[in-house]
Amino acid sequence: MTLTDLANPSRFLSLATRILPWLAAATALLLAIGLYLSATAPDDYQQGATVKIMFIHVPNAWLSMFVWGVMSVAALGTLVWRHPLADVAQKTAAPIGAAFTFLALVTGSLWGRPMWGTYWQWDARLTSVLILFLMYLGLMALWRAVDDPSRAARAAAVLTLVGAINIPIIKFSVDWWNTLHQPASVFRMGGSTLDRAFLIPLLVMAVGFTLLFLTLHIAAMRNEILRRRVRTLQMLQASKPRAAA
Amino acid sequence: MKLTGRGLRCERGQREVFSGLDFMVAAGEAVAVTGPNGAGKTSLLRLTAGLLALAGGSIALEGGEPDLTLPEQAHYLGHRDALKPALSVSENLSFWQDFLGGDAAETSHALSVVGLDHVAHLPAAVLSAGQRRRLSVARLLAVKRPVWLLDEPTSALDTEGQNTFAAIMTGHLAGGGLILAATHAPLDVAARELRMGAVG
Amino acid sequence: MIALSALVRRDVRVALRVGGGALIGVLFFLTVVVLMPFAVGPDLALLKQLGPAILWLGALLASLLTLDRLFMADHEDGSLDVILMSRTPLELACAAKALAHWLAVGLPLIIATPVLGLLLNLDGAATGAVALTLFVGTPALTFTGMIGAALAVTLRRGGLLLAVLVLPLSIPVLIFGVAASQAAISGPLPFGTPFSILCALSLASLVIGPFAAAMSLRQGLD
Amino acid sequence: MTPLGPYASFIVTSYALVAAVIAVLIGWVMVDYRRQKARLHDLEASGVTRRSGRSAAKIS
Repeated sequence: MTLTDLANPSRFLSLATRILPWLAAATALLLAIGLYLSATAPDDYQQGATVKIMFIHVPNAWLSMFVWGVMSVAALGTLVWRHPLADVAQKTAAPIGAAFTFLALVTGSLWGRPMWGTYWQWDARLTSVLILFLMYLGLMALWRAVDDPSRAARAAAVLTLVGAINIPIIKFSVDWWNTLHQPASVFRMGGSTLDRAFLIPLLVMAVGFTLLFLTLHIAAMRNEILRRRVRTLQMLQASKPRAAA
Repeated sequence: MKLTGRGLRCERGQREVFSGLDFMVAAGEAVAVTGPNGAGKTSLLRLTAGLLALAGGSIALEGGEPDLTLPEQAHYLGHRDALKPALSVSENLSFWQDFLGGDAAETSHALSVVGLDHVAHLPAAVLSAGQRRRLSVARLLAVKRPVWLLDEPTSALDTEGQNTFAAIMTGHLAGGGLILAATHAPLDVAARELRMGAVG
Repeated sequence: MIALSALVRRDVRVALRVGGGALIGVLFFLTVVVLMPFAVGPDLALLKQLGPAILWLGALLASLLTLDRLFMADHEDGSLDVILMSRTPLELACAAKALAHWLAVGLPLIIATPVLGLLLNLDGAATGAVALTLFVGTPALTFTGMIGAALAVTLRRGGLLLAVLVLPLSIPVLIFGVAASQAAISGPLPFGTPFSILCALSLASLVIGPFAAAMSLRQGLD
Repeated sequence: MTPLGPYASFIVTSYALVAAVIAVLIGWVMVDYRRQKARLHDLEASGVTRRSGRSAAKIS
């Protein structure tokens, strides 16, 4: 199977139908193992049991950035190769990415609540995720605002790439803004300081969630291809005067 | 029923378009307003529809419903189709029919007359220009009004559409309606001509 | 009555289907509120104090800036001509259009308020007070803004000109809306006084708005 | 399973929320698939085909 084969929407449909069950099964298996491992993981000596929220917060936060990466690659596909499948990949990733970003926000605020005493702190990490969430919503609004899918795809691709360049700048600015004021951050997870007992469940969960995204994305792409096919057929039906009546 | 205009004067942006214009349309009669571009054909229709203010003269409908104004008893079919692309064909038509007070049973009949019944569930966005025009013609059928003011009604229609539309107009005239139409192409029904020249 | 409810249903449907016209209002509200802490700093005590004002400003801008297409879209596609000629009084048709806009844009703003209150560290009572004042005050914003939207058709201009025309008209609503929410949170004024003035403003705009808009649309015929 | 301590409700809420949102995503994808399939089927039943001699149902 070469890349050009994959790029054919009909081939993609048959391939998607074949691999989706396997992918879904692998996702379910990994998530089950991950859930078991995080349930049995020990408490943190500082945070107690609330550290368990980390096992779902971090994968969601990782996906919020990973999905934007996927969209950026698809955006390149749209702009450079002008391929319709890249448009479809871009469009369907946005709502799924927005959902994961939303979950990262909510789990983050639930994790912070016991430490801060409020549900929301303008903490550097959480604030960056919030801005990312707004960007996802803006992108979805853009997709809905333009009727013609291929024109929407090009506009969205430009916005996605600008966003990808801008995200580090935003992150840096927010960090700088935040150090001026210094609220306590609970999100300390430098790789080396993290205990092995946390690291393994976290990794399993992260891989499980990534697979979950891939499953959902491929399924959503399949739906979008079908949706476009329906639209084309509707146009065809409309242009045939009364033939079908 | 008789529609008369006397001594009509029309001004657009301080420029006089026409003045001293008289016209008369009787029940069951069609009048084709012809003339070169800029003679004021569209303006005359919009004056009659109450969509432009008269600069002089008067327009009256005799024998209509006494407590309704002329615009309330008229249909105006302009260049713009008054359709929302996001709504389906039947949603568009049934909105106008609810809003203008037509008979709900007429919707599907009107759609089949203009030949759009097979696309009733599709969004109006996928329609071609000619089909959009047919859909706005369906509005004239779904809601009964005695006076039809038509601005270039057959533009964008194909031959078959023009024939359908001619039949629709004939039906309207036979039912005692009256038609005032601005047109370049000849109307396909027996019509008196009202020639408007740039010289007045 | 059928005519008016048909108009409301059509406008809400179009707003929800096309380009997320309604949802963009909420997104704009969210963005404006999120921007504020970057300007004033993440100090929760300060944000709590400014919270009602920030929420009111956000809601005001979101509901007024989405208004400029209210009549313009109908004018461009010719629907306005048919509405003008109908047997429904133009004033009522204007009121129905404004109501539809409020349902599609204003109501989601009020529903989003609790979430945004969380970001600004408002407690339950304060969020409730802001949401209540918005519920009473946003119709006034829509119905006054409608006058500007009708003028936009007459002048054939939209956008910023509309904002410049309409924003000063909305100052009374802003004053009493924020005053009522502040009164509910910290006093010293009783909540009832500014709140009843806000209600009065809303009721007055329900009457004045449709008449002024209809007058403006009739003048703008061409 | 270790005891969840004083903040059990936060932990349970966050896991439940994640589960709920993911369930909604899965549901949306599945419902959408059925709907598009049904529409395609209807369109084909009314005699519209994309290309001559090749039905969209065969492709997927």
